Amino acid sequence: MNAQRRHIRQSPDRLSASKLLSVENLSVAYSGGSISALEGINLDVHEGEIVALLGVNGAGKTTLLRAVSGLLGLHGGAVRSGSISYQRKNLGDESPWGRVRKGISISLEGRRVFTDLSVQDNLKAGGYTQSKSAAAKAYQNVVELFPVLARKRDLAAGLLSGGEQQMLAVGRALMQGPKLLLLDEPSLGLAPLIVNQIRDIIVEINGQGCSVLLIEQNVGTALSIADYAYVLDSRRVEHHGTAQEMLADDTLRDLYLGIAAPAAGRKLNKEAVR
Amino acid sequence: MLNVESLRLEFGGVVALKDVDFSVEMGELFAILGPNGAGKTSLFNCLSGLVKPKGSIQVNGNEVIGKKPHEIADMGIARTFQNLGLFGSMTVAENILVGSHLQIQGGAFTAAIRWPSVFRSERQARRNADELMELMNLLEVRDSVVDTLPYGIRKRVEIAKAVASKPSLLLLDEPVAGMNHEETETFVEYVLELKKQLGLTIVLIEHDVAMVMRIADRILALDFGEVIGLGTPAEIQQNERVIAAYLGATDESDAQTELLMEGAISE
Amino acid sequence: MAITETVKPVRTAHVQRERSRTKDESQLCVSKGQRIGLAVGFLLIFAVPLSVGNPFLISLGVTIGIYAIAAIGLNVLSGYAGQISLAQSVFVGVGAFAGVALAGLAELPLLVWLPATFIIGGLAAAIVAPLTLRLKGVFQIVLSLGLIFVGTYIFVNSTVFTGGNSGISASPALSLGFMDFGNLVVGGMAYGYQQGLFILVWLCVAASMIAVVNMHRTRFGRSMIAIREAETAAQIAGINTNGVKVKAFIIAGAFGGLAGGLLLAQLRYVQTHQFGINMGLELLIIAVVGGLGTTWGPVIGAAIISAIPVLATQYAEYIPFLQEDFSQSGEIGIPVGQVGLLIYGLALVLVMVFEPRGVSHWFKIGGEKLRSLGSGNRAVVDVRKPS
Amino acid sequence: MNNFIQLTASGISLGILYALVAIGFAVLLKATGHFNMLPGALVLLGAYLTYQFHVLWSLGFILAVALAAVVCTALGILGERYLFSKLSGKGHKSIEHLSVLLVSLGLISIAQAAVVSIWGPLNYLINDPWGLDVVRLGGVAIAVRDIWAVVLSLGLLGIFYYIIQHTRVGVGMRAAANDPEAARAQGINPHVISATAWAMCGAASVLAGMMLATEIGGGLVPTLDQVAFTALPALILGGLSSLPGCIYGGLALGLVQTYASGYVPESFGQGFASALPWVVLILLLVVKPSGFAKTLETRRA
Repeated sequence: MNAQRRHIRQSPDRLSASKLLSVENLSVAYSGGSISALEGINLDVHEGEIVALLGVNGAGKTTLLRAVSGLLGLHGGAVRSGSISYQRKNLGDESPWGRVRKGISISLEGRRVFTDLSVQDNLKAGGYTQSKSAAAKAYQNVVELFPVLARKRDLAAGLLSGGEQQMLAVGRALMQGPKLLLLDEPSLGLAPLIVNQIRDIIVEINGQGCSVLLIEQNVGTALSIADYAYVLDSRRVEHHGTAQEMLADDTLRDLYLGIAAPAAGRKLNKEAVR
Repeated sequence: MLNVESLRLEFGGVVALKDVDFSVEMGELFAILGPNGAGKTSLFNCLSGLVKPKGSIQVNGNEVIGKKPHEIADMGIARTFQNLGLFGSMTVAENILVGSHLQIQGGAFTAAIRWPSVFRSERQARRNADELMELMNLLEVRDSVVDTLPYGIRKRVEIAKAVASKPSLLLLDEPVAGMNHEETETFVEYVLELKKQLGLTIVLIEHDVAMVMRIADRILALDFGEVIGLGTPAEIQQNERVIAAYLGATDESDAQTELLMEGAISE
Repeated sequence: MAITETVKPVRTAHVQRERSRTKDESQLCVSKGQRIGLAVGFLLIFAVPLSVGNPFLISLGVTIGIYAIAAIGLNVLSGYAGQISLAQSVFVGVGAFAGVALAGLAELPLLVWLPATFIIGGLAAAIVAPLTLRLKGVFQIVLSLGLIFVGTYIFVNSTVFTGGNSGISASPALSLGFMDFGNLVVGGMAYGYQQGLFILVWLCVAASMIAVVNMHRTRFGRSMIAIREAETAAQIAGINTNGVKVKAFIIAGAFGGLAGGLLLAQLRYVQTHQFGINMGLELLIIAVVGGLGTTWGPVIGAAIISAIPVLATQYAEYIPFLQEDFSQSGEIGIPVGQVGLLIYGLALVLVMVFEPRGVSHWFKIGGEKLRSLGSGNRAVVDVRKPS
Repeated sequence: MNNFIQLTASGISLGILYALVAIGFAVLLKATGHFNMLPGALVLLGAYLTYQFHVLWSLGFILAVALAAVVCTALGILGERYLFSKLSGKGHKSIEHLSVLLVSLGLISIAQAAVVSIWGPLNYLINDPWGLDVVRLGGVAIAVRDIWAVVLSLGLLGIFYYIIQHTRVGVGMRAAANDPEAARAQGINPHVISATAWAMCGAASVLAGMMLATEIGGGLVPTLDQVAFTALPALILGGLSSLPGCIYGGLALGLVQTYASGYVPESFGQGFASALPWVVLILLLVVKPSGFAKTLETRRA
């Protein structure tokens, strides 16, 4: 069973690109080991890819991003076994701030902008690890992507609308000049028009050479931009495949709408867990 | 028995619930569906008195808005929480006894001097709690401290705690989040059994659409704090706004989304 | 309603056994061993003072008992209900000065003045309690600090009962009529004042502990713990959280007042500045070091925290680095008067860092080990399928 | 009138010292998320260390104060690294707050015992450069010490303001205070933030302690830490957070207290002036319990 899971079949074009992030057989637990949150997760993000993480609430998506960004400890969680490698080096016990310096940035669930700080100070905080000149350059890039942030730069971030706060959260993460951007539900509670806007920006960021690992509830939005997707269910990776494969998969629809589809399309390389 | 009219809730300019209307019949299993951030938990917080919305919520003809949470509990409304509303350092039995707080007599002074009627009521409550634990198959973890138990069992303890107050209306907030399929199945069996035996009316927030479609009598779908659908599972499955909320915005320009939509509609 | 009827037919013998076991859980003594322990405890309350001749040790026992009572009250408030207060000393002061007024000035009998200190302490807390209801964490602690300073101000200026800065003496009556704790005669033998007082104080400790255990095991105790663990969930379960918090405050104040009355009986001279921040801190330290929210914590904490400085002062000459005379400045050594502070501080830091559950946790573990040796472990079974 | 001006002057100088101490509590609260009482001990130790360096070891006064600040900062950072940080993650947030508070109270007790053990219980003079000098301004005598207290405090507060508002570490501090997890996600190292906070706290506490020890009729006493507690109402009046808030709170407290000691008749009883700030605080908490409580509690949620 375990051996089977360790050898995930890769789609051929994926193997050619080099691995940026590689999660191997990762298990995570909270509260001193009493609550298991992830079990034997295998996941790769290759350079230049957008990878989507799908699955219902409580499946462990946010926990996985916390593990990659090193923020587990703040929530009483810890890696029990397995490893997370970034640029072929094991991250081990690297601190969250150390990971940011290595190029892994995260935009947390629920936006989490610094509500008391002005928009500009939020972005400054984002550029904390950067040199002055690099921060200035990143700032130019961010306000080009999100012109609204430049217009409202002296406003306290708490006074921005939900969509603007989300843009600020993503912009703040971009200030760190990431090579790998982790996005936890960037469309949470946003109107469809703004969701599309954010989606376009994710594509643009990706075009600038930044790989993206994305949690998204809206399967359509996620798969429309992702190269590859993983479906988490009850702490495990239940399916994975390219976006095209996923779109043709009926079990996904079952999961999200409760509509059992007739056996049509290709079956994915599914791990036999059920 | 539950009647919600033009319910509106704002947090500092952000509208969490926008003119929500619905009613739940006695004995119904009523589900509330919607993506994260749609306002489902806000709705529950209105129902249990944790926030003060505008509009009207009536339970058996009594207004809920403006009452304190413990007064609302006294009206026969019990609820569970998304992230477990258990008392971690207490045992399973003690948690259930806290749940049956309203059924027990006695205060600080009468307890301190061992007033007999207090301890009679206490013994009765312990007997009832044991019976409830037996029904929920919890007797074997009766004296275990809740924090040490696995997640699935804790979820069950929370339901038992809520039911211990002998409510007429039970609100369940994402009860199967984080459970695997086997655990979910078991859990649903427990809930349905309880509903049957105690004659409960249940309102359920759930993200697991498949499960909801299977067990709910009627479904209310929310998005951005607005009602986007209300009806039987079959009706909701056909509702395009609901499909869009879960499977993607109806963005015609996007070929991949179209592909998916075709798949979903061709059912 | 429905539960009882529907479940009856399927009840198993297993459940019957469980039921008979649970019957006693709200009782004071769950097992036979505990019943014997209780009897032995009561016996000791009389046997110790009548057999120990050393007046210093008896007086130390009285002090420990008094601090234990005050800490039992604080433990209800901070340990069970989770509301932190540094101001327990104020209620001890209220009790002591109420004792001065009732026992000293009005010369009322024991059965009137001692319960009155309990009630007056509770009333004082009832006045203060509403202030703290909506406050949490830092604010609550700062408010309790404020209460100490305001309390000291009120004490200093109520000179009739307190003697202002210079203190006041009183000799409260300790007679029950048939028995005078102040002048104990058993079997023709006359005993000292402190020996009689020891019995009175420790009877009060026992009564306080029993009262708190009774509360802990019933509805009110569970309400307090529920509030400590998750206030919102407690409200949803139908608990009037504000009401319960006020009651916890009143209980703390009442036990504080009782301790104050007994302290007056022990010292027969009290001074306003005794009831300041140092005593408040000492009481909180006793509760924490003993173990917040445990039955025996306050007593164990009191035994450790209030005994060590007294012992150090008594046996200073045998302990290195202690110096009684600190007039020769420049020479490093710990003055005897500072030992208390030093020990409080060290105890607090060490306990919080290494065993936040308090010293009584060690006793508990020890007890469990003994018991498991006798009975063998019962494993907890994970149940998944409904019956 | 002259009396009023004189009282106002000493009220302002007392108030600004309260503000300094309050700032010490506030930066720690914001940077570490815990309410820590240790600044009370630093006020005490700062004053005695200044005495040790300046009077006993005959170092220059400024050097002595600076050295004391360095030692206090180091003590704070060591405490944070080896005690306070060990207390987190052992349970509920509220238990964590309580543990930090209790350990800091324990350390205050130890500090008090240490001060009396090392320096003895007597009052000392700190031999400050201004001594008992007064400046006469049209019939009003204002102590030079009061002027120095205001000038030095405002100078230090100005530096703090610049650090918090305009430097990278200042932005980091504000970010960490607003949302500790999101701050870590920006690459902000919490150890750097807390070390900076302890440095600020050490500097403010030592300056305040030294100044309080030069108070006319006060001098160096082992109960200086309790004076520090008196600054707590200022912290709460000022809203627990902002630098200007602490200054307003401190000044209000200092003035109220000085006017009370000058004008309130004897019939109000002994010690009224020192109890007054607490009475004001309690009344405010009764009138508007959520008003300033909100600042901290909602943010921590």
